[in-house]
Amino acid sequence: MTGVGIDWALDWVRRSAAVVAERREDLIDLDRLIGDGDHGENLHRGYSAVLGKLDAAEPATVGDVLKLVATTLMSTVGGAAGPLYGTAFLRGAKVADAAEIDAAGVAAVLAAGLEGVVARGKAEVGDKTMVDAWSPAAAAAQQVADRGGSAPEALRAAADAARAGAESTDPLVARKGRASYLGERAIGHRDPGAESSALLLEAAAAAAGS
Amino acid sequence: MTGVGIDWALDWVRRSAAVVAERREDLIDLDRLIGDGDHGENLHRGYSAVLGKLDAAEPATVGDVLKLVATTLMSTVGGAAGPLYGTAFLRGAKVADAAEIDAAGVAAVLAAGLEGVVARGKAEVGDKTMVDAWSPAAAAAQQVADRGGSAPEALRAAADAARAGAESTDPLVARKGRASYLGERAIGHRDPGAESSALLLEAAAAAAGS
Amino acid sequence: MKKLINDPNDVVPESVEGFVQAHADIVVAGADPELPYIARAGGAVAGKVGLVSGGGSGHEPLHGGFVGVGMLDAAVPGPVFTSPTPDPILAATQAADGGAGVLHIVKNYTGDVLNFETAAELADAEDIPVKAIVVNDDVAVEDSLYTAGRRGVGGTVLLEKIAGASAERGDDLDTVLAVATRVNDNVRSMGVALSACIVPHAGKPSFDLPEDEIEIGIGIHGEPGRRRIKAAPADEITDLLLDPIIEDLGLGSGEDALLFVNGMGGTPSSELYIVYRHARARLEALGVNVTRSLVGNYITSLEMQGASITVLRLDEESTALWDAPVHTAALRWGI
Amino acid sequence: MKKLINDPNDVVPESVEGFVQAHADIVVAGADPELPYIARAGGAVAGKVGLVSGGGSGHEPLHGGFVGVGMLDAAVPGPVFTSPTPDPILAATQAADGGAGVLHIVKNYTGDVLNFETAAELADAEDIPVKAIVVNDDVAVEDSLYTAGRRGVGGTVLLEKIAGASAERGDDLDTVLAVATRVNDNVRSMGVALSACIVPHAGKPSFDLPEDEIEIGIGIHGEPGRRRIKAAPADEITDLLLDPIIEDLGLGSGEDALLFVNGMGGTPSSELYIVYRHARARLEALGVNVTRSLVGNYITSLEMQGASITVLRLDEESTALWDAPVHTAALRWGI
Ligand SMILES: Nc1ncnc2c1ncn2[C@@H]1O[C@H](COP(=O)(O)OP(=O)(O)O)[C@@H](O)[C@H]1O
Ligand SMILES: Nc1ncnc2c1ncn2[C@@H]1O[C@H](COP(=O)(O)OP(=O)(O)O)[C@@H](O)[C@H]1O
Ligand SMILES: [Mg+2]
Ligand SMILES: [Mg+2]
Ligand SMILES: [Mg+2]
Ligand SMILES: [Mg+2]
Repeated sequence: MTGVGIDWALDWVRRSAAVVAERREDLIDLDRLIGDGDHGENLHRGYSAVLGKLDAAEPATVGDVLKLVATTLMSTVGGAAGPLYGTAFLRGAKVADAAEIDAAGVAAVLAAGLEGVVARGKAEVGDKTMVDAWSPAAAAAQQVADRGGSAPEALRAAADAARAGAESTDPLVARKGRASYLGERAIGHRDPGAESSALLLEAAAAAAGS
Repeated sequence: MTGVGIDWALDWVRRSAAVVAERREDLIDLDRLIGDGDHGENLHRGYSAVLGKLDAAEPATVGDVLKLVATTLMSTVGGAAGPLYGTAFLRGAKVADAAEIDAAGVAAVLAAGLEGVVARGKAEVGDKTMVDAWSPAAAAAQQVADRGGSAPEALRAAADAARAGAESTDPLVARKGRASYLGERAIGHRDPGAESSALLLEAAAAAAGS
Repeated sequence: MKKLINDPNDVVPESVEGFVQAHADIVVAGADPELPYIARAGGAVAGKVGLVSGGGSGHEPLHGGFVGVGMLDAAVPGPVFTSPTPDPILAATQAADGGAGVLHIVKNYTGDVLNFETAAELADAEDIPVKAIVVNDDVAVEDSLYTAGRRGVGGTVLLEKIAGASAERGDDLDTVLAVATRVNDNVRSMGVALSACIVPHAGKPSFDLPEDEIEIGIGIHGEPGRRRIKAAPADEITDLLLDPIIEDLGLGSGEDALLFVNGMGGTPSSELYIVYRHARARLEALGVNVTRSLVGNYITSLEMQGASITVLRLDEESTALWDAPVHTAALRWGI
Repeated sequence: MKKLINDPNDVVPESVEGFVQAHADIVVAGADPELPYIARAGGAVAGKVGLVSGGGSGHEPLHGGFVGVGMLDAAVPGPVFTSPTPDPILAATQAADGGAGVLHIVKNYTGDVLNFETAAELADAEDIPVKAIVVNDDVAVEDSLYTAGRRGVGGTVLLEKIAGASAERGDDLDTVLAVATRVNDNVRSMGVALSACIVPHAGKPSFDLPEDEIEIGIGIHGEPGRRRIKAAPADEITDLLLDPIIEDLGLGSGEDALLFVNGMGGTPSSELYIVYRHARARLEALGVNVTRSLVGNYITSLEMQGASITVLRLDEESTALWDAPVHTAALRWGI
């Protein structure tokens, strides 16, 4: 297969919910160290709600699934991550108005998502936020698309890049979000939102079998 | 010497202040366990105040010294121990209206003191209070007086009896004071007021060189 | 021990100084620092029965926070957890005396009772008629000849408010005492500690509580409770506190009650409302009408974590007296 | 973790339920439990600007305790330390709208700002004019492009009171916003933690603090502070908090100020008054007149031990608005 479709999107959601449930405590711990200790709980609440709506959903496009995720996260997560992820998925949904998307489509979704996060949060790469995961992920997917790769390949590249991006936040001082209050004390700790972004994109790749 | 006089009384006060300062924390700890953790602090505050008044005092009788102790403790110690010790010394002072007292005088002071504690606190022997130290002390001093012993001997006997009396409170359930709220949980702990009473009477004996 | 204090010996005087400065429109400190008390700004009210309470410090806002119009005339702060001596109680009694006599509101602890007794004798010698009400509402303690009797705890706050309103409307000393007695007869409390407190001059926790245990039936002096149990959900703990209260009070269907959930000092108010919610549901299930409520830190044990529940059976008069205007640092309405 | 709670998931709803029951004369809960908010009993006041605040729970009495006459019209309690989502904020905005528009009082945290922004857009779509004031008074945080900006902390309480009085006297939306802005421009705060707090769903302390260290410059979410120092006497700690406030505010001789010493939830009020005493002395030594004061737990971090100091420069108008009657669960006078 070169594209990914609605089943992939639904599987992504289920895998996302699973990984968030499984890593809930780890994300809480990361956020305890440089934030307020709720990130894992927030996402868990959000993805539990998404799961609950999934059975009744009748998506006609990949975008429909992403929009369901977007609106549900927006109305259940709260905090900083809620609006940021919500906007990311909403913008992604807009450019995924098809039953199947190819590598370019994946890249477009991630680029739109990134744009959404930046539009709301005004963070740049290196500010130690989820942007540090989304930005390289979007770029990596675009590269795969540019060289004619498949959607699963694009997702795998995005996941790997997001993972590396999340890890790249460890040595940084934060300039956005709660960790920015800590100054130098944030150094040596991973940004929880970058970590969760990597987990979600890894789930996307896994759902595509890549 | 068969009697003890004003110098003895002054020395008793100084030794009392010293032992209370030295054992302040122990008495606090005893009171933490079955009370509210202030007994050592209370007595320390009281005896520091007594010390401060000692130099200006011009006692003509043993009773004058005891009265100074009584009124100062009454107005500085507070809690249960303040009025109880205050009354004890006040009543003791009344029967020590002489420049020197003999063994019978010592016994009279202790009997009057005990009576004062009981009048205010209504406790009986075995209620796990300072009465458990004062009561055998008064009886022991009386015995020494009855067999014609000296005042120092009476004080030593009283101190020993008070010490044993204090130890006898260990296995008891309390029926007066804060420890009574604890029921069976007071068992195994010494009553702080009985302990401080023993310390004070031991100081009295030491001041008499016995 | 980590506390926002300077020298442990200065805790009470410095705290009282700050309190009096912050509430200078309501209270004033006694003139002699050796005889510390907190009295109403403006002095004794001529012709009004004066209300004086006091006891060891560490229970703030009790009692200084309840000095003001409609409640106490003076409060005597002893050292932390130690009853004040008779002298400042006498000084406060004199300051509170408006010529109609003074009511001493005494929590039932040996030290408080003895020191207030002596102060009352001294006041009597100065021709100030003094009566005393000894508050003993703690059902955790067996009320028998074999104890020092029940402790005065949360009920004290309600009694000070209601007796204060009685005095404020001009009742004479016997009437105020009768009102206070009626409150004491109809109020019961019980408390739980989740953690101990640290008395500043002791510097160590008042008791050691394992991470998974709580103390049921504690008083307000950091003394251990009647028994230790495993930590449990709030609703269960609430039942453990409320059951003996309801039984002892003989509260029944159709009666009105004031439900007071008090924090011990270190528990967030959100938790107090969780306790309140279940206690209220329990009372309502019994047919009791919870017509008045009070939730917050009103009689505390320093930074202890925990709560106490107090239930007061209300009648028309006590309800009206509760509702009467009050203007103190810690309770204020209608003014 | 020992808390008086049932299921961690039920902490906020159960606590809000108890709160609304206990203060039924002042507040009412939103009808839809999925969109929780606390609003004034009696509903929106026609012709009055509505005031809505909210944010993560765990800061009680903020904000629900400030709903009532003379202060907020509605408060939106999110999960513990988590900003609420836009939907309940919109519902609260609708409930608070008396036809004269609504002011959102938002503490400056990314989550609060974003969720209130969305709610404001949604409200706008329903033709409710909404303006927002973002409170950012915490001098512990550098106010630069390199941070999320200063946090909103203690100043929020004062702003809600003063803007509330402005709305209550009939000011229009722009005027209320101007009053609020003026408060925000003239208020600064800084806090210290002696212990961490435990978020119920996390179950672990928000940070680990050795027995002899304290955190200077903490916010209200259990986040670590700017730096850790050895435990010190209260007066020294007070200086560490007050110095940056005074400097940043440029407070000088002859000016009037409100001094607010706030407890973080687990510190006894006696300690807050010790801090107040020294802070007041410091301000007076500068020639500042401390004409108004507030001391107590008003914006908390669960059971955290610690305190914050807030200083508000007062003028005649803000003083009058501060003094105006208020009737909420946590602040009440004149009514
Ligand atoms: N301005 C921002 N831009 C992008 N991401 C941000 C921004 N602020 C915060 N974040 C992300 O949000 C994460 C925190 O989410 P969460 O803990 O759920 O919310 P909160 O900080 O409100 O408690 C951070 O780890 C960071 O990745
Ligand atoms: N009714 C009583 N009769 C005799 N002694 C008593 C009585 N009540 C208390 N005590 C004594 O007082 C001691 C406690 O003193 P202290 O700790 O200073 O006062 P408080 O109990 O008020 O804190 C007890 O250990 C006991 O010996
Ligand atoms: Mg967070
Ligand atoms: Mg004691
Ligand atoms: Mg005591
Ligand atoms: Mg949060």
